[in-house]
Amino acid sequence: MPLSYEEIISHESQGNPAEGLRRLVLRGSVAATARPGQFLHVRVSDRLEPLLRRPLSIASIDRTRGEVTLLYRVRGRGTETLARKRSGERLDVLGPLGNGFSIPEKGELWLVAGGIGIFPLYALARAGLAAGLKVHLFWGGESRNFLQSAGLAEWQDLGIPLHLSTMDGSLGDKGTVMLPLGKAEDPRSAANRLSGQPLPALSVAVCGPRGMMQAVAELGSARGWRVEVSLEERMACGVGACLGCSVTVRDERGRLTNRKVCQDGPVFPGKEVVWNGAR
Amino acid sequence: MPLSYEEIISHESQGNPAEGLRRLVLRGSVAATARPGQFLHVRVSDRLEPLLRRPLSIASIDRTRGEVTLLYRVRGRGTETLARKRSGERLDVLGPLGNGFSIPEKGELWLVAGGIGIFPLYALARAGLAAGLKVHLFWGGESRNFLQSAGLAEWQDLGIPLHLSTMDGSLGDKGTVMLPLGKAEDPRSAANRLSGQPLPALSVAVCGPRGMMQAVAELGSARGWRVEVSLEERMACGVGACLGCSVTVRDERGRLTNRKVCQDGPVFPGKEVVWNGAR
Amino acid sequence: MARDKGAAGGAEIDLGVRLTGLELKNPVIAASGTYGFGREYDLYCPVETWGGIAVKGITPEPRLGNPVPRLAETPAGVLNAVGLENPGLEEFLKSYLPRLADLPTAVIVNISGFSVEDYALLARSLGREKGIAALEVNISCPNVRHGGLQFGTDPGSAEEVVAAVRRETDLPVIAKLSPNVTDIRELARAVERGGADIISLINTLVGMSIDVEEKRPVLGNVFGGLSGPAVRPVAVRMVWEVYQAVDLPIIGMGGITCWQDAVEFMLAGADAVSIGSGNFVNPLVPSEVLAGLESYCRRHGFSSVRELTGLAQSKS
Amino acid sequence: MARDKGAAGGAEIDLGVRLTGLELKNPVIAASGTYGFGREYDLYCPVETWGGIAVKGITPEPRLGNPVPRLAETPAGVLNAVGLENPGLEEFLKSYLPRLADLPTAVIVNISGFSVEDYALLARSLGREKGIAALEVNISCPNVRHGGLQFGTDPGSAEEVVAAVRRETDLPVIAKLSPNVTDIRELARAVERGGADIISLINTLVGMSIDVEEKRPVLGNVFGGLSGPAVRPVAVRMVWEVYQAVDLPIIGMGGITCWQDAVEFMLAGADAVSIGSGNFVNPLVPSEVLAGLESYCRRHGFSSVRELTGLAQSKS
Ligand SMILES: Cc1cc2nc3c(=O)[nH]c(=O)nc-3n(C[C@H](O)[C@H](O)[C@H](O)COP(=O)(O)OP(=O)(O)OC[C@H]3O[C@@H](n4cnc5c(N)ncnc54)[C@H](O)[C@@H]3O)c2cc1C
Ligand SMILES: Cc1cc2nc3c(=O)[nH]c(=O)nc-3n(C[C@H](O)[C@H](O)[C@H](O)COP(=O)(O)OP(=O)(O)OC[C@H]3O[C@@H](n4cnc5c(N)ncnc54)[C@H](O)[C@@H]3O)c2cc1C
Ligand SMILES: Cc1cc2nc3c(=O)[nH]c(=O)nc-3n(C[C@H](O)[C@H](O)[C@H](O)COP(=O)(O)O)c2cc1C
Ligand SMILES: Cc1cc2nc3c(=O)[nH]c(=O)nc-3n(C[C@H](O)[C@H](O)[C@H](O)COP(=O)(O)O)c2cc1C
Ligand code: FES
Ligand code: FES
Repeated sequence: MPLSYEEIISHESQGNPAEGLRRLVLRGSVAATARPGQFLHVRVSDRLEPLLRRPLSIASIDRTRGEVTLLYRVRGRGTETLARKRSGERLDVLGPLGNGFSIPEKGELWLVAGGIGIFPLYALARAGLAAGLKVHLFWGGESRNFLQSAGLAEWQDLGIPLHLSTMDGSLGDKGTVMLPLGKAEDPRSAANRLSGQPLPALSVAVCGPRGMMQAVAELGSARGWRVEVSLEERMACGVGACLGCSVTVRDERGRLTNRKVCQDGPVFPGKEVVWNGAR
Repeated sequence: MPLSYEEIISHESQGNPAEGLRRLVLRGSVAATARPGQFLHVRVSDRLEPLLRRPLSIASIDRTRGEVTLLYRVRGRGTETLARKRSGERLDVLGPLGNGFSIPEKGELWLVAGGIGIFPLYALARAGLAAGLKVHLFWGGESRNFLQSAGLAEWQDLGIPLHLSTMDGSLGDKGTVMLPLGKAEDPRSAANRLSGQPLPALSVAVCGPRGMMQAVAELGSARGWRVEVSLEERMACGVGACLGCSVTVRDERGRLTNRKVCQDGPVFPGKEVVWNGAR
Repeated sequence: MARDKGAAGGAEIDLGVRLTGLELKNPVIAASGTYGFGREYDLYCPVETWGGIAVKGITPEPRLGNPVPRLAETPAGVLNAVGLENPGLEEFLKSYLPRLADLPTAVIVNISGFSVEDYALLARSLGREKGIAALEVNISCPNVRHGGLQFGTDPGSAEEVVAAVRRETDLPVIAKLSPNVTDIRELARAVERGGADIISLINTLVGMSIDVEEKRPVLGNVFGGLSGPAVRPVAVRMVWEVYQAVDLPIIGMGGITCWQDAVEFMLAGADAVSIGSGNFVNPLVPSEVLAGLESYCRRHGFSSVRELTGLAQSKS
Repeated sequence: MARDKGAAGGAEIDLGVRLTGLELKNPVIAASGTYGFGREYDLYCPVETWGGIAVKGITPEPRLGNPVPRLAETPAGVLNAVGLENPGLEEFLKSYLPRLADLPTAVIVNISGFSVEDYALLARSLGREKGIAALEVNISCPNVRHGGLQFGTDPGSAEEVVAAVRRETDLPVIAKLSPNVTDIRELARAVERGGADIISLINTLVGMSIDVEEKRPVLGNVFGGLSGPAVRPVAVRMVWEVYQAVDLPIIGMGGITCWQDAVEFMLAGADAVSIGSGNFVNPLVPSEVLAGLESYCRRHGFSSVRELTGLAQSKS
């Protein structure tokens, strides 16, 4: 998609202000072609500092209104500067960029999120539901407060099974998302062991901290799930031209080779990623 | 005066938008001590580009409301960035800085302005009138349109004699401000030659392009006027610490020495300035 | 100046430039390593916009490059430590060059090596191919034979490398200088002696940044190359110095993000300019620069961009 | 790291630093040439905030400096060509030093010359005075005897100048390095041989900028020195390299505008830091940096800022 100057429809802090989360709704040409898991490369300022664009996932897509929503956490100078943009202003974005998640033809779609890794999964949940899939969400965060700030209510509105965990135990299991995930897959595998019947195909989409994505990918490959992970890497160009966002993968023939997170990703089959490739 | 975060009371384009002139009204601690001819060193952004503060003269001072007005022309990245600030925001300023114009005890006060050199003279006109002086304005600009954009109506409201010129002849004399100035000083000098009587002391405050200030200073020294000129130089610190804004002057003993526009100026006695010192 | 009076009026501005053996329809070139293999930005900027494109540096063998993070943003700048990731000569010839050769712009192949023989090999092999407009010799790589010091920081090695390339090809040879030197003029004279046709500069300044919360360097490689607007004053100064030191045409780069920056390099002495990091910020920058160059020429009464080269030198 | 667990709790953080012979109550120093003679910023920042201040470079004779414009802004940077305007040694001793000696902070006198004898003369004369905490030898001036090349770019000259100063004074000698060199480690080793007690770096990078409408250099002097955030990645890299090359304490500078920047320099290897251009932007920067340093130490469990020095080196 060509460069687009999207109109900012709304731009607000979301949830507890201490979490620093913002919701940005854009109207323009992006919505027409955006797919879940793709991202926009956003120019946060027309001054020269901060200089580079910042990649932000497309959190939800409303084709009828021509709108996409981005959800982000204010971290450093880039997102701080972006946070000052007001509705009515235009935002210079490249995108939609990247490949996005695949939406399976049938079977179950499990979404596994750590922290703000939840953001790109919402659009996928809706697409999955629209495709008639059975969708589950597994989501771990710091606290109830965080989950609520990061959009729990909207997930509840989807009416899908939510399997939650928090580090402080204030909601769901106490610990990482691997706990509820384990609980759900255990009976499933057990049933499978008992019956010997092949289970309905399970597709798992993961977004969160690297270690957590690795754990899910490894579990998934043991269980024969079709796992896709959404990787993050620092980006300059966003279109495959600078080789700044390389990730090492094992290709079909088992050889190590490089892919670009921006162009070949950000979504990769979990089994391809060489997890110790990065520090 | 310590660093101050002045509140932006209003910030608007003034006159014909094509002239790129802006009026910025600030409320805070500056007004209490500001004098005509002083300036503020304004941080236009808290990002690192543009980096340096920009010096802007105090155009008018309202002590009762605690407000000062700055008038400026959008030229480059600094003023462009400043122009985006909106009322209600705070502006980080150093100042009031510099020495300001002197206000004579008695006699006449002639103000001579070229282009946007008019801006610092308005506060001086008001101070002169308040001190009971007879004030004249000589002002040259591109065109009627420019003079009107740059605040002619407010000057007319002061009720003082205005001697105008424009390069395109659309208002006043056609040419530079030296024309109306010559016309006014001619009969004065002639009367003096005839009567042999000393004329009432004449103080002249000048602000505008360098060549024009030099011409007025040279005319003034021939005529025995007390001329003060307001110099401009690129500034970094604004407080005398970096030696970036040096101007060469001839001291009392006729020796060449350096002064700092920010700290020792921006107002200097016309006769001290070494006009060919800068390129 | 009479020129300023607008002699060229509304006439067409001649944007073409001729650098010894390298003719470009306009003086704006995509900088090596920032524009992939020419097609990545297709959706944003038609490749024919460019006077030329310099492709990512090629080495004899394929390279996976450095560990991530490979990028860090600094004030008005970018640090990169890609580490010359590239498909290697063989794969380049097989899978990349055929598509490049068809591009409607001049294709410059940037070559890198860790020994003089590496460069010679690349030149020998690429020098025979169709569809290459020039070779750009990146001498900012560590010289493994000489304790890792860059070829590009030692005049003797720089000359040797350029001479080795020169011997192997009839293509125009562009020597790309590293700014990490005490005296850039010395290096410029060295590559002139080595037989370079054209000089391009600057490559990146060596820099680093540290993640204070993690207490370790941000880049996987510790050091990286600084580019972007931050380095422009250094780059313009070096173009100015090289213009005075040698008679070769110059491709100037370092921090160009708008037409004013491009004009600045040309007035300092550049015959053409390259844009690298600026593409990351705004992929429309080449067309904006070209439009700006044209109207600048018109406004100042130049009928050809070639008139700009070195013009500020006479006014200092 | 166990340290990270917050061992120091809410305890006082020791901000004091000891650089061979130079004890500072805190590691934050005003950089020479950006802080006049110490009092200009009084209204904004009490001078006792600083661990030390380095005054404007002094030469034997008074100098009027370069023609204006002396300043140009560049992206996240400043170019200056003040040209060492200063009152000269005699006037400095008579009118400036007495007031400086009373300041409630360590006063470092920065000295500059155009020959080895200039430096020796300055050291001899200043070395006898009370109220000076250290001499900082600015070797970034052109060496008039050697065709204008900077003392600071040639290891031999750098060593000679520092040795000459060393012979004339018992004050701690700080050698201030120029970044305009191929290998900063060589220069660091040279001034160590010359007898420097402390190394400070970086001075400014040589740069220039051109006014495209006027078609001439912006600065009256054509070239200027680049400072400010733009140069920080280069400065941090050089501190890192010098830390590995020599055993002397380091004062790091170049583009510091906030506490994170100061921590970055210390983690790279600096024992103290200087702030120059940052003062122009925000005169409160020294107190903000100190407050940030303290809370950083507290958060990461350091009880003294001295623990930060070079810490990132072990993690790369
Ligand atoms: C494909 C993709 C999609 C993303 N989607 C979202 C999203 O929907 N919502 C959201 O809040 N964040 C998202 N991120 C992360 C987001 O891009 C970074 O948080 C942002 O760029 C930080 O910029 P900054 O200037 O605020 O912080 P900086 O000051 O630049 O950096 C702060 C810290 O953020 C990390 N960081 C910086 N740049 C990146 C980067 N490009 N990718 C990952 N981490 C980075 C680094 O650890 C750094 O120390 C996404 C990243 C990628 C690559
Ligand atoms: C004491 C003083 C008082 C001033 N008062 C006013 C005022 O009341 N209203 C107003 O419109 N302008 C005033 N100026 C000029 C104003 O500071 C500059 O126009 C402004 O700094 C330009 O910044 P910029 O980033 O927009 O332009 P830049 O892109 O920085 O420069 C554009 C051009 O402006 C000129 N310029 C840049 N900086 C300065 C500077 N510090 N002084 C003079 N010229 C400069 C240069 O010729 C440059 O080419 C004053 C300057 C001084 C020194
Ligand atoms: C990500 C990246 C990769 C680069 N790779 C190369 C390269 O392979 N060969 C080369 O000669 N220069 C390379 N460069 C340097 C650029 O071609 C250019 O010289 C430098 O970035 C300065 O220009 P800029 O400021 O416009 O980016 C690279 C620069 C960047 C930012
Ligand atoms: C206006 C100005 C004047 C300077 N004068 C001197 C000087 O006289 N002697 C010196 O050693 N360094 C001088 N410097 C260099 C600074 O001390 C410092 O090394 C450099 O600016 C980098 O630090 P910064 O980025 O924090 O400014 C000067 C710098 C500036 C900006
Ligand atoms: S960000 Fe440039 S290749 Fe991915
Ligand atoms: S601007 Fe620094 S001394 Fe005047």
